[in-house]
Amino acid sequence: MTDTVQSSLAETRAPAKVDLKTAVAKRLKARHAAEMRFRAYGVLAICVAVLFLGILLERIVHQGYTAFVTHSITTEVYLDPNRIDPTDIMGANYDQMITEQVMAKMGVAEDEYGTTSGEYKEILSPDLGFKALEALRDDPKLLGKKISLTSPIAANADLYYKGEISRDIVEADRNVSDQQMVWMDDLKTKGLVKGHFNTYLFTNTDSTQPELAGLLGAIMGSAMMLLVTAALAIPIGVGAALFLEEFAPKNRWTALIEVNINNLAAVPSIVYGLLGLAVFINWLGMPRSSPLVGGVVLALMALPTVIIATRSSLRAVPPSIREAALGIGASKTQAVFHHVLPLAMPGIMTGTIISLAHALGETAPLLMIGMISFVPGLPESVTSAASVLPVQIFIWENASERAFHERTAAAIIVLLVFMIVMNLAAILLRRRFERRW
Amino acid sequence: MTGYLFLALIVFSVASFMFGRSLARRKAAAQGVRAHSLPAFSGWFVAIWSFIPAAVVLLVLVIFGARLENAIVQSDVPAAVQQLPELNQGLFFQDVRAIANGGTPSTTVYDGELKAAFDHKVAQARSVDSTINLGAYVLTAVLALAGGLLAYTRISPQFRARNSVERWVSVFLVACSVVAILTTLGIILSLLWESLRFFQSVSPLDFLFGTHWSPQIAMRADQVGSSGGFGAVPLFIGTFLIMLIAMCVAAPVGLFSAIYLSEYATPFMRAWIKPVLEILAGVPTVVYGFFAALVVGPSFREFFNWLGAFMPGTPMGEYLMNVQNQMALVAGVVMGIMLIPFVSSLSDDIINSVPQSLRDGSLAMGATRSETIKKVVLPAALPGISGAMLLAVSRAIGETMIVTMAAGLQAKTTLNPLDTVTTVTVQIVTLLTGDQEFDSPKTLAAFGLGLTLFIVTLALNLIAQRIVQKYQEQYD
Amino acid sequence: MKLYTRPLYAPDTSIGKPRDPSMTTTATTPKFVARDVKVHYGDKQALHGIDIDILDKSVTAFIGPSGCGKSTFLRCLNRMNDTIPSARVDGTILLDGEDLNDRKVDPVVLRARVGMVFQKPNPFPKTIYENVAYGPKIHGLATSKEEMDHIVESSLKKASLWNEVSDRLHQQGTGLSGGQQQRLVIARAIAVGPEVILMDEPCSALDPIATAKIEELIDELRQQFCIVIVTHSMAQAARVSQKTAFFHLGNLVEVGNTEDIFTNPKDQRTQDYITGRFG
Amino acid sequence: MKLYTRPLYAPDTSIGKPRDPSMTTTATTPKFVARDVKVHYGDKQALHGIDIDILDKSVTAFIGPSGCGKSTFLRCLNRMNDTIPSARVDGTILLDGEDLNDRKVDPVVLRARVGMVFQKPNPFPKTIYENVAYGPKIHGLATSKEEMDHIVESSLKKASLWNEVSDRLHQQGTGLSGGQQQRLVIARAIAVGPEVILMDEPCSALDPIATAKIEELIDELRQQFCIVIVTHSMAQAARVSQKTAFFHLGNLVEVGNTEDIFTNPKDQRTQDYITGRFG
Amino acid sequence: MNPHTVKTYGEELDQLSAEVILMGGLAEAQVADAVEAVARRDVALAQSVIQRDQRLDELEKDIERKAIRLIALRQPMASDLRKTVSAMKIATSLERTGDLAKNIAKRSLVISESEPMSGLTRSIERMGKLVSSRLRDVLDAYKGSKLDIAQAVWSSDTEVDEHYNAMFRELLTYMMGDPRTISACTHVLFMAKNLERIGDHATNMAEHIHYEVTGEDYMNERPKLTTMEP
Amino acid sequence: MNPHTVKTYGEELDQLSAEVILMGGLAEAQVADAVEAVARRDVALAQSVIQRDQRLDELEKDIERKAIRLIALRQPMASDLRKTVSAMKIATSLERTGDLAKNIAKRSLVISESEPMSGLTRSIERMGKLVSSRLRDVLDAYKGSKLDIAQAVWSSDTEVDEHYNAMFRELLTYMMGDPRTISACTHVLFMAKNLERIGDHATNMAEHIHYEVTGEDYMNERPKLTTMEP
Repeated sequence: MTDTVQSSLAETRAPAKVDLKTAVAKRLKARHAAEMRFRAYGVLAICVAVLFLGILLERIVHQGYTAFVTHSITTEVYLDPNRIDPTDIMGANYDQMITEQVMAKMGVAEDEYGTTSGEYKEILSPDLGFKALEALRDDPKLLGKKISLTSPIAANADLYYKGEISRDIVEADRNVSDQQMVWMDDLKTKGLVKGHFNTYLFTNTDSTQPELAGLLGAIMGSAMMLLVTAALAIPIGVGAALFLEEFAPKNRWTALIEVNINNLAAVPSIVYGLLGLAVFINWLGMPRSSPLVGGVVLALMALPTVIIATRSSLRAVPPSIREAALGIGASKTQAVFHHVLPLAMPGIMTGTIISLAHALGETAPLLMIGMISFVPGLPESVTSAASVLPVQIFIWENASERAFHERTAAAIIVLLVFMIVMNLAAILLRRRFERRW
Repeated sequence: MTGYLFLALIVFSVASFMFGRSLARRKAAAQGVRAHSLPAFSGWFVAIWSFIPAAVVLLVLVIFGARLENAIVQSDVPAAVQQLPELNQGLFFQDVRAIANGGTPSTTVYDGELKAAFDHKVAQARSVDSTINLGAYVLTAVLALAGGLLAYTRISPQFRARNSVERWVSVFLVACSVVAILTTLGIILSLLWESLRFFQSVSPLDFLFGTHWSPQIAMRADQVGSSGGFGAVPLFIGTFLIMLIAMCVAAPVGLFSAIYLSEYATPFMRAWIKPVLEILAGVPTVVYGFFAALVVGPSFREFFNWLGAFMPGTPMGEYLMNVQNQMALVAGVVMGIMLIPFVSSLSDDIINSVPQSLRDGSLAMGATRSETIKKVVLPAALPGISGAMLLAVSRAIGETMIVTMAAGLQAKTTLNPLDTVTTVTVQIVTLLTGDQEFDSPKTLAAFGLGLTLFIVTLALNLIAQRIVQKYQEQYD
Repeated sequence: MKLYTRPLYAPDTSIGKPRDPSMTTTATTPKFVARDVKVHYGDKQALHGIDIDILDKSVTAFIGPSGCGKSTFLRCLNRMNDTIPSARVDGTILLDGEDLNDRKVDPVVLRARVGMVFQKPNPFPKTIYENVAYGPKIHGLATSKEEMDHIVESSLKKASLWNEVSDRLHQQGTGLSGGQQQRLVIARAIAVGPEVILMDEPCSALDPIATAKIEELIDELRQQFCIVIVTHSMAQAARVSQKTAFFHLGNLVEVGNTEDIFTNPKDQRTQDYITGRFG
Repeated sequence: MKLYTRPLYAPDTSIGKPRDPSMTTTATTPKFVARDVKVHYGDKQALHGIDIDILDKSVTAFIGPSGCGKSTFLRCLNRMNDTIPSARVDGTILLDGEDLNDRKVDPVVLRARVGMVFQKPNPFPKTIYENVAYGPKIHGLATSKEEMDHIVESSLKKASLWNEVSDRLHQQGTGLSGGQQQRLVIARAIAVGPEVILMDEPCSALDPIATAKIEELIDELRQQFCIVIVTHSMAQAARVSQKTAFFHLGNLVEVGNTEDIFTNPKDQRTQDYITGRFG
Repeated sequence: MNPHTVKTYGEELDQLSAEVILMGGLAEAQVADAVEAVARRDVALAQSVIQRDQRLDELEKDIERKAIRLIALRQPMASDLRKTVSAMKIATSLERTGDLAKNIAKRSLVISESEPMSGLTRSIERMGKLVSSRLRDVLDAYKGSKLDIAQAVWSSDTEVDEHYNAMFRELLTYMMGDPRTISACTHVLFMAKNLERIGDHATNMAEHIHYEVTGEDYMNERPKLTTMEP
Repeated sequence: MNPHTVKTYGEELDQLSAEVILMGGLAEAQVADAVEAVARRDVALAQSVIQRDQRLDELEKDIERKAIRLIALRQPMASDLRKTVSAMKIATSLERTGDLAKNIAKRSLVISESEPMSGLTRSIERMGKLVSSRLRDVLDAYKGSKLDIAQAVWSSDTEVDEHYNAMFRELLTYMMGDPRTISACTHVLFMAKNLERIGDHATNMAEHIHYEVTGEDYMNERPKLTTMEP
């Protein structure tokens, strides 16, 4: 019976010659195996991506967290009238004076001043001298009095305290001599040197001295630049997107603008740097290294992204909303500004924040417009020279002092925190207002 | 001063708005009709006419005032100054501007005839400046008043204020989109202009097909064949090599994560992994550069050195023992990591735009998920994905910071990933961040490279966008 | 005596005012008179010369196979085709004797007089109140909160929605069911005080129950408005309309009393379509 | 003698083969027997215990207001609910006596036996030929090009599409008209040689003419397949089905001969729904 | 039963029923008046019955038109469809009833010219009353969808038949007794036949009502006297 | 006319018409056979006519059921709707025709027991032929949707009426002449009346055909002899 059924079934299928039973059975197993494999690739890819991020963050935190702790020295300084000429307070060698006083306090033999004070001075920071001078300049009456000064210790000393310079290394290979190590231990045990949170990193501007170098200038510069960028990119970008998406007739010109904008979005950022250099600095004569130029260049760079993000969120607003408004007699402009734009706003904000965050981290074009120079002070206005966070990172990364390396990583952490906060804001905004049509 | 004037203008415009609106209301009430436009539109109409013409004048003053002043001051150059070398003439006028406008002049000391000329010019500059400013201010005030008044008189219930205001809105929007065009024009013109100057000294053929790149040497005029140093082929090869390595990392990882996320992951997983990828995408390139230079570079070097130690004596072993931090592989891999979220989010979008109904259709026929993906979703998304890949390639080519920090400066014609190579973008950065004069072939070479870069990425983008657009039209 | 016809160009003194019933057109004067209306989309001709009179205070249904031009013609009646850049409209369409396509006519004013309801319910993602109040607001129909409240309430009542939403006027309009949304959209159109309501397949996204309610509403609104409805359901046209127009390939094949069209159409094409013999 | 019931778990030898008519179930043996089927989506219960027998070689229509659970139940019949993570199905559904939800049942094999057609035509963006050949290819039903050609041709013929597309088999399936696309999708489902075809509002995206053609096709396919169709058009259910099941609020209110349901329903709720008296 | 979601639809259906009821009332009156005209030899009444028949014809046409319109425009289903169809059928029956009444009236004109035949006319009157009451009953059943009344009417058709058969025999005797009355008697015979037909129509209507209410097919076999006396 | 897109629908409509035509053929045969039974005093034929009437009743019910089913399931429109409704109405007329034929057959059984009345039966035969041909014509008109034939049938109703009137007078004379024949004659009279009624039904059917084809309402006033001889 079974045989006849099988044969009759076989006959109904025109050219069937293979044994379908085994064919399907074989295939089914292989198909499920293929399914599992395919799935595994996906999991693997995700793991790789997450792993990379993990390593990246771990390495940076690992390198940078030490920079958030620093050591500073607090000492009484006698502003010795013998060594300071009241008529020329600038001319005195404060460093030498303070070093000698510290050495005296620590009981280093006086006869060694001449030979060892240079080495001892390397432990202390020149900041002590600056501070003494500053105090005297503010109040000349302090001359001959004792004042208490606190200042970060020299970078190498700091590294030593944090255990990053170990005694195991051959003396010649490290920046700290055995003698200095003894002194430093002494300073620490005497309580002159204390470890604490590195506020200098946030209150100081850039400096050639790693222990004095801070990010305040760069943060201010970045803030100013971002402000300029936002002020230009958002209105212009949203306006252009509105025009293209809502008002423009669909013709060759608007198609050209569209292609053009999509291209601009993918133009390498360094080309924007070249544009800024050639047009804003060389042709329009705007001030080099200024947040203004940087902001304008970044605004131009962010513009296409803002336009594209705006357009896509405008497009996500269903045409039925526009029709609805037009259908009850709203004008095109009213329909757009009363309904479409408000509905697209969360999307626009998300896109804008992300592109601003991107601009915040952008480095290459800023190098082109001369933002690589050393700027010790705070920028006074958008037209004065300034540094910005990413460039600061780049500069520090290139610096030779080892202490700058941890500060680079610390600066990166600061930058990343800003970026993550911005991105998170964007993500939250999207989650909060996400609307499915 | 300009700032205050601007502020005053804004206040005036706000007042105009109020006046216009109330007038429209009163007129409509008096005539007992409903006006064509809401009163607010009349207000806007008056405000716009008060503001825009005046603001345009102010803006022109801000941008071109200084140039105009210069042109006037420099239109007649005193005889004493004419005798100065050309460079010093420029400096002279720079100092005049600095003194007149309250800046820091150079340390040059002018005396005698020059001193007189200098003082004269300073005085002239000051008067020109104040004249221009005064003129502009007066013009601004007049325009604001006249515009506002004129608009004010036109208000009536019959007046189509809304249409008029809306026209202004469109003008503003058009202006915004013109900025995008101007940007492109600016890029093309500035790159072309400077490149042309570069190609006056270096032949384009030598630049494009020359295999020797050493712009530093070319700096010195006494070197033989200064143009021989500008052969960019090694840069192109280096760029290509790094791009290739980057894509080898980014394409599979990015694509498969996108597939997994959009097809397999539970909503919960998506909610966690997507932000992770977004963070990866948000990390600035300078951070990747740091990562490459300080983490990946050394560990790769150690790895290869360790590997080399297993085959002592062989040339291979020798080579591996001597591998340096800065190699193409490091820059490529890190760039690949950077591109993973880029590739994955683009692919994710594209895979998601394949309608669910296609998946349902395939699943309902008894296909497994992976069969559905491989045979229906991916083929449908293929054009879009290849477009995305091209965009990633373009981004890899244009990426600067990673390669600047991790690839090296040595222009080598090699495809060995363990070798150090340099790229177009690295060279642009190095050429332009020195303290060179702005007219040397060395700095201009950067623009030549920039132009090449621009053209290549432009071509890639155009193709990619074409593909993606075609693809998206399919499912609209 | 032409006070009841509101001018299509500014200034408009009567939008939103209930029309004086004694002055309205009689049911026999056509509200719309279309003559030789042709529409091109780019190179493609969508309508080949439509002549039709549409009566006030009645429901006129446009039926016909997909792509026959019925929606296109509907969109001519309030110039919604203006929003499609490639569209070109020729011929004359008179609304109460005035040519819609006259350059002096402001489409915004026109559309306040000729409201439109679309296929998919499209309430604004705002509250129910704001949805209905939007039209009166942009046209400046209410000078006080009380007036606006009144307009909103009466519009919702006319759209038979008041009882269902009066206790949640300040909830989102998009939270309503499909049928309620469509009635909200109708209320929104009514709030501007239109004379004509165009409906483009208003029930195609709704289930039979919601459809029945909308049909019931249409039947009630017919007392006050000129209603034109495009539908691809012949049964619906049969149920709600007094006049039916059959479009085919961009032509108006036949127009007549609905009863006649469905029991005894004159044109063979109509007959074939109605009895399901096409294609 | 139970040879005609194909095992639901692999290996399945008969997918794609036309069943020997002499061996098929008689019209009185139910193809599906569902007992106490409950479905939850998350916390929400969508079906409250459905009992129904579905006959082979006939068209069974599921009707009812939106959200009544008719589509949900349809998707239970080929376990498409598996693709929705939050869905939970309880109760038993027997297909030729075997429980669908048995863990041994491979949904891949099940879905090859129980084909499905969706609301919107969803041809793959491939050629017409590839669309139809897709199923046979993944299931390995053809060993040669000739065999595949044969399957494609006969499937297209069964779907009444062969005459319209035989000269353009290698053009994109997405280039066809809506109605043709839907028939292509049906051909694609047929190509795997299913026993059952589920249709989820297959005409709701189509115009009346295309709808009529699909209905005509359904009527023809009934000779060979067990067809279950969800529709929100009562008229359509009346036209195409032999059995009609009325769902309401997740319950199966009434099931019976279509003629009886539409001329003399037993349940008051059915009566109210059918005559348009709901809500 | 719920009201229809679409009010007009419900109204149209109700109107159809109302018109059938109106028509039924008219038909009933026609029958009663015709019989009375016979009994009272009232020419004027007979004339008015003849004239009024026009109205019934119009009503039937109207009901039919409306029913077809309803089917075409509303696609009635289930009970609504049955209501529509039975309205149409009942209207046809009523129109026939009216015709038969008119015929009686016409014949009353003829026999009013001949000798009065009080016995016969009394018989006609009695039969007329019976038929009228059956008509009234069936209309009541229609109005209130009362199945029991319809059932009663349907099963009591034999009564009328018996009456008719009795009259037939009576008439034969009469005619044979006095051949001069043959002409008049044939008219009376036809009158009786007509009344019998009206009774049949009442039974038919009862069947329609049964169908309308239950949806069940017509009841099996009508209880008809299977006499050779037709 | 195009075929229906949905084949089954078209088939169902065609089937409905076919059944009506079948029924028409049967009814026509019934009439012819009944008349022949009268003429030939053929008891067996009469019996068979009586028996076969059952079939017509069934067919009518079937057509009606099918028509209602069609309306419920297919929602016919325009010509299809008219076709459905007129099929239902024509079936009713045909069923009545069948009833009348049965009645003739029954009566033929009665008169076959009495003396043959060759003159009268010939008249009946002639009238029967006439009515049969009208019936045939109207069914031809239905089959081919031929308006002209329907029109012809409709306007020639007077002919049958004249025949009937003539027979009525003849019968009266006959009865008065020989009162013994009264019983038989009344039967013949009813036969003639029945044939006249069948003629009326043919006219009705012609009206239905006209409506089905043109969609126009029934023609104005039926050309009826307004004689007092009813």
